[in-house]
Amino acid sequence: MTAWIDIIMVTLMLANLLVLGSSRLSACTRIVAVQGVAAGVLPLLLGPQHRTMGAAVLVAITILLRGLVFPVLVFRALRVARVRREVEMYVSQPLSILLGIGLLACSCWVSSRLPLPSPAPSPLMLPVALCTALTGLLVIVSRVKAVSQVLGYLMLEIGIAVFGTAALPEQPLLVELGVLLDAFVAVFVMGIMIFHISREFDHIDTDDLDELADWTPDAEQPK
Amino acid sequence: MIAALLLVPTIAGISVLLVRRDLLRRVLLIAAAATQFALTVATWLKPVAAEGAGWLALDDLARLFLTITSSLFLAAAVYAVGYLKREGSRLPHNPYDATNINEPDAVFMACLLLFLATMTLMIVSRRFGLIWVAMEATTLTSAPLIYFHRSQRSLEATWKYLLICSVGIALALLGTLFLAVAATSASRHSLPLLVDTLVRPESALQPVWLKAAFIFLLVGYGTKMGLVPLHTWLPDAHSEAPSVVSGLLSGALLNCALLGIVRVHQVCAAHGLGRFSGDLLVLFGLLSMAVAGVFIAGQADFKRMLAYSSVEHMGILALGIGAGGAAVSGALFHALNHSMAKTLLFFAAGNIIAAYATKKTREVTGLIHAAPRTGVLWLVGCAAIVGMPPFSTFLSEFSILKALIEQGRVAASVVYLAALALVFVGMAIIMVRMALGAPPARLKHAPLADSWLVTLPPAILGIVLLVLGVYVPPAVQVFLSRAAHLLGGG
Amino acid sequence: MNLSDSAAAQPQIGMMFLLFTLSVLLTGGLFALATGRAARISSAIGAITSALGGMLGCCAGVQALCASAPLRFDAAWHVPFGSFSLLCDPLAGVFLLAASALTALAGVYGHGYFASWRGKKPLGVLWCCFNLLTASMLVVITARNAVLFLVAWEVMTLVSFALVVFEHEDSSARDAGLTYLIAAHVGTACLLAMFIVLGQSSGSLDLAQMGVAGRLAGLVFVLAVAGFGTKAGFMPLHVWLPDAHPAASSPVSAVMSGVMIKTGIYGILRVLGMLGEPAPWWGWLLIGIGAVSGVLGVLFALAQHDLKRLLAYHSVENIGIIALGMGLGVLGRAEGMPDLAALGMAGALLHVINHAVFKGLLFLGVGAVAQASGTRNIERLGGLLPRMRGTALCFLIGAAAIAGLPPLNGFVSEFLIFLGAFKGAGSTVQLMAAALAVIVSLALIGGLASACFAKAFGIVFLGAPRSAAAAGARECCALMRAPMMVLAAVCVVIGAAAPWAVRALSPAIAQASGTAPEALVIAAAPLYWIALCAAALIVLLLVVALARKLSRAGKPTGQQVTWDCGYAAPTAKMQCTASSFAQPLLDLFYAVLRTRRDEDLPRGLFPVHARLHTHTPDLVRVRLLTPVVRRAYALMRRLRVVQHGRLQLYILYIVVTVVALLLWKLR
Amino acid sequence: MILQSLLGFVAALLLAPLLAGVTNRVKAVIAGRCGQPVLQLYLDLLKLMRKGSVFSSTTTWLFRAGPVVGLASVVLAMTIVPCAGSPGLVSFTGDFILLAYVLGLARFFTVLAALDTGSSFEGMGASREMLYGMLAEPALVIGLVALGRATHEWSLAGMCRGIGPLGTTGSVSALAAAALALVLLAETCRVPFDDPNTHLELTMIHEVMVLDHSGPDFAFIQYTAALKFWLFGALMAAVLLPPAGNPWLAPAATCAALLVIAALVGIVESVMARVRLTKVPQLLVGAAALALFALMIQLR
Repeated sequence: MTAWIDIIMVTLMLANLLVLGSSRLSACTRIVAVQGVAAGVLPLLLGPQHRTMGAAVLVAITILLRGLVFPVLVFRALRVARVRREVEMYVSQPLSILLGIGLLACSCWVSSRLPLPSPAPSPLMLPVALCTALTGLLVIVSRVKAVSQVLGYLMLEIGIAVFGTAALPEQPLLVELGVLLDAFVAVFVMGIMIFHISREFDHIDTDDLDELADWTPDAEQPK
Repeated sequence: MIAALLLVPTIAGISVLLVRRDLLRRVLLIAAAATQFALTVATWLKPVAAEGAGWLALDDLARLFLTITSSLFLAAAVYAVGYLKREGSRLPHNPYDATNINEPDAVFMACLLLFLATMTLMIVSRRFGLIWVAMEATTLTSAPLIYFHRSQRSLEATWKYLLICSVGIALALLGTLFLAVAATSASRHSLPLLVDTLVRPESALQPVWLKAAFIFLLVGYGTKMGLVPLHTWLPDAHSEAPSVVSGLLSGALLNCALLGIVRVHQVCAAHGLGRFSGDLLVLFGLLSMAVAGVFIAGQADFKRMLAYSSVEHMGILALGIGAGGAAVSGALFHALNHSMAKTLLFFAAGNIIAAYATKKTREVTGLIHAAPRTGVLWLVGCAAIVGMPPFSTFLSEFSILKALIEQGRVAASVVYLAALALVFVGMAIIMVRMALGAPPARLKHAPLADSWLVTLPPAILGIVLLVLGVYVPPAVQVFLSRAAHLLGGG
Repeated sequence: MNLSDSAAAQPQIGMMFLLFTLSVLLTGGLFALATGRAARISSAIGAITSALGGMLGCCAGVQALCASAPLRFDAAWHVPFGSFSLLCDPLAGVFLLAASALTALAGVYGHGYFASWRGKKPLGVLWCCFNLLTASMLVVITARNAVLFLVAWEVMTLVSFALVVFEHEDSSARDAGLTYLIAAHVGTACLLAMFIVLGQSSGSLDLAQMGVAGRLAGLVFVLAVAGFGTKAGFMPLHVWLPDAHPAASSPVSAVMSGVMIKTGIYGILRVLGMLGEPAPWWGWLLIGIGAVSGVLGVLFALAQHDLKRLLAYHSVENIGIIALGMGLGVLGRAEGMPDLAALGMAGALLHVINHAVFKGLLFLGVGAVAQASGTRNIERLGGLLPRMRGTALCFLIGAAAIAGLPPLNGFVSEFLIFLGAFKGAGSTVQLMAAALAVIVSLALIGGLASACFAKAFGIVFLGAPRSAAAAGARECCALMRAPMMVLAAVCVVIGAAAPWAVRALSPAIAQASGTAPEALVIAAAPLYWIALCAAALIVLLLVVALARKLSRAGKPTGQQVTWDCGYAAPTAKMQCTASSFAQPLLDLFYAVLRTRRDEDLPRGLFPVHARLHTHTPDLVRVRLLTPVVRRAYALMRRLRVVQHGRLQLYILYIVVTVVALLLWKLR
Repeated sequence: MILQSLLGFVAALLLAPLLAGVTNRVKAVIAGRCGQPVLQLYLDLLKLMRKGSVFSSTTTWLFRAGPVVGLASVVLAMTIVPCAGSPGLVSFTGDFILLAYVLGLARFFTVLAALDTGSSFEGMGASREMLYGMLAEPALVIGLVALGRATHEWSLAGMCRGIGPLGTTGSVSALAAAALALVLLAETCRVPFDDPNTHLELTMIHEVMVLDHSGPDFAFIQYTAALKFWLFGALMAAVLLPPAGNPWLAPAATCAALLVIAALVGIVESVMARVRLTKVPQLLVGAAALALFALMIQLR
């Protein structure tokens, strides 16, 4: 079993790097979907005592949502908003890949400081989970388009889910449900918002969304 | 009882969506708010049993915040009716760009009521998972409220609000999971994540995980609460939301987020990490106060100014609760005072926008002539929010300062005083300049801006502030110290 | 100090008076507010209640001065750390007396003064604020609980702010009010810290039980000087004062300048009472502040053209004189010289009363002048004496008194301080240096002040009117004249009856200087000579006047135009103006004053047009405050880059925060 | 003792105008004129007292009150000054403060009377008078404080009793007297501060202030000026002369000293011209500096 888990972990990690490296939104979306599915099957691999009916249903839902619903939603958003396909980023791809590696190192360090009460099924799980979450944040921070931020958010949730399954194999149900709720809601609402944004600004580059600020290079002298 | 508290606004909210008639909707809104308020009062009269296997319960802290929330919501409901009337009557719809059409009233009211429901849930829930869910839900129900004026600015504000708060919430989820890990012993036996179980000192938690959990929850809920540097969504959302919503966000929502942090702080304190979590809170509190001061001075948009002042006051609360001891009861008292004062000010700000059709500080002068009642309210709120006697904010800020100095936190108290002074200078200059002087020539006295429906609720809040400033009933003092006792404060 | 037993023995009539005063003032204020629509009625209510309350307050003050034990009153007050407990000891009595008396007179005056505002402005609000101001001052003076004190203190600030910005349609009033509000609040911040430190070290917020010693005492003293000094108007904390007094209406500025700023002095004295044996440097600090405030205050006054601004700067000067006295008193205590301590404090306290009297008188007079002529600009006035005889006489007496000329009250208090200084000058070298500083600054202040008021009175009331407005001026109504008359009479009486006045104050002086009253009695003996000389002077005046009358009996008396080198048609424009009167002195002190002059000098053989206008901005404001504020604002504007508007940036903050906290706390 | 003081006081009132005569005579002699009689001022006063008076139409009662207050206060001041070795009628701790301030009172009313006429020249004179007074007062006070410090006595009589010809007190009294001399010249409007018999209004100070006075009022003013001259002269004499035991020696010495001072003033007036207005403050500040120096030399 551990072998399978490790494989999945490696997949997740690779997916992170791919997302950071890829230059097309659609590719990113697919990668994130794959990542989601991969993370979704984890509960079944935790051990025989976890292969219950509930777990199976849960996994099914997860895979359905992450593998099908979310990508569909995102693609629809892309289509409706007529987004250009390139990822636009503040940080160049090589640099962001390097950052991704750095994040992995960081999460390894943190997880070394956080000994799990009972050892995780695979030593890789904790670092990869944290790393995925951090990568998600990195994507949110370093990408321009609103859609990429949704994707980053999804990766963040996937990371959290993996962490949950790693750290608390007892109540995977709770964890997954929470995560799914969060992710679903987020994607749903953000999808709506993206439609509105595209309606208002007829594109979804968030760099036009900086009208509200307290800093202007030539602020007039107060008082 | 608690179930009723939750159900009333939910049902009312859903039914508002179904109702066709406008008048009925308004009646429903106010009725629901009043019922909620009545129920809250009832919780004072007789003790309330825990429900849902201890998932829902009302301890003193919860009762305090519940009281704040539901009384503010009652005021907001009345104000909202007047507000919507005004919005509906005014052409063009939206004062500061005329291109948009507001959200339909039904949706707005429904979201208001559901927002109340989610906040109530957040307050009464004892289980960290549930707290987290409620917090998430408040984000969802409040987002449409912020997007009431369908303008680009409000859209941008909503988008930022959503994304930033969702990231925060995600971190909070991670923190909750950490907490669960901390509660799991080596024998894979894990405690239920109930506040009541976790605050028992004998329940063994793993300090490292608890620390990490606190950090994540602090950052996560702190995002919602508006602690610097996580506050970035707050000025945008507050300034773009319709004033009634801004009032609720500042007065009620931020407190709920604070409650979320306080719960974890409780747990930390129970397991000897009180110093750790307390110092973090003090740090964030001081930072928030100072930074807010910087942004308030010379602020060009008066709703943003109010928003930053909320950041400052959240800083004060964090500081007081973190400092512990006598400061806690002061902080809780201040939570009450700040909520009232800030809601008052946001309501008044709504009237100002209605009268002047601008949010720019410089374009507003002679308020006291243009809209006399609002002008007086504005000045009263100004004095109250900067903590001047005879308003109760002075008493709470004074007792926090007293506790700080008596704990020998010299640096903290110096920063505290300096930040307060800076904020005073900034706000006094702006608000007094707005209130006094001669109104701009083009301005006619706008009756709707000063009608009773929109001036009475804030006026009542102001009166309460004044009364509490000169007479704090012993019962209230006793209650506050009892609530503070839950946080290990006197 | 435990009062319970002695207080029990005392019949607390005075305290009854005080409580009754407060209730009268508050109810009166509320009624005035309620009847605001009917301006006449509300104004009458306000004036009557403030006068009545003032009289009752005087009774309370007298009681407090005479009572063998301090009067006290305790009631529960349900706010955190608060209790409604009042304490009327002799020290409080002095200030009570001054405050109530002046507000009563100002109230009567106000009824006449505000008559012209009826229907134009909300007089109900005004009177409510006026009565609240009085009430809050009385509470500040008598409060025994720190929270009560602070609340009353801030209420005093708030209502006086409201009164300052009452005519808020003109921007100068608004800005003046804001400056005042901010300065007052910054001062209050110091007071908060001070009271809490005191309370912590003495374990209670009861002013009667507060006390602290050692290094903390120094800190507390500095905080007190900063906090109370802002209200009192010590240089360089005086910035709000020259703007706020002109902005307020005359009765209000009379009260503010006459007694409200004295609450700062009261606070310092009260705190000194808590600090036990003072350190010498405290006295030095006070003397330094006093010298600077006194000399610079009068210099800037000399440079002003707005009568009220001029008077405002004179308030700074007189506060300086009081500070000099207090400084000597503190030094005397520190060096163990009871007579020095007694004389210094006696001078300070008597000057508190005197300044209240003549500054109140002068502000009321200016109000009358401004209302009659419609301007406060000295350059546009003149020749008012024949037009407003009563006002002119009162103003003259006030001017002579504030210039410290015998036989009036101003001289007496300065003389007491001089006596103290001589005691010091006879002693060690350090004390002599201090005394010398006091003597020199007092002598300078005396000369400059008389120059300044020669200008103020001479240009305003004498000569020929410089504008049509001044020419059309008429005497003000009796309601406004009567209070001025009373105050002028008090000036003369205190001047002539100096020793008895000092004896009346002796309990307060003894309390403030921590000495036995006997020390004062001996030290102040020369006052009897002063009284004698005052009497002699009056007799001499009568004799000489009589001689003049006799010598002129039955002699011819001619009327002529003023001699102008044979130029037989002088016009009012030829007269000496205020600027030209003050110019030699101002040139002498240009280094500090930095007077700005815009002029176009007469050119050519037949100059048609020439003009000179001088303007002296406040030193501290221009050199210190404005640049600092501007810098601060610029800095903050640069700091606002944090709120850049980029969502990604915002989320980066969150990430960085969480990572940093993890790295920091999980090490 | 009281009797002696009273005698001194009366003598001062009677003899004061004489000094002016002496000064004028000295000036005349030096200028090679025969000059007016020594008693000329008495004659002038009598004549003026008999004359009627003319008032400017702009003036008020204050203009008439000026000379009266001036005279009364200077007479009061005369009672303070010790004369001929005996204390003044009035003598108490800090009496010299009263002296200075009473003179201030006189100046205040003279200036107001001048401003009352509304003449530009008199206004100018008034402002200069105020300038001089403001500068002279500290010099006077500090000088006397120096004496007080030296003798540990704080009444004029006590100081004069305490000073001795030699040692610290001697030098202190010398310096104080020098300061006093300058103050005397300034207060009595003599060269180099002011020129009593100039005829150009622009250059006058004291004289220009009284341009509009006539008749008895002017007589009062003249007499007041003479009294002031006597007052400061007596003060200088008291400061300079060591206390003499012999009750007859002291009056004689004082009279001699007064005559000498008058003569010296005359000499000064005839040998030097009036300094520029801008220089005057420097002179007076110099006087104050002398007085301060008198204090400094006691700092041990």
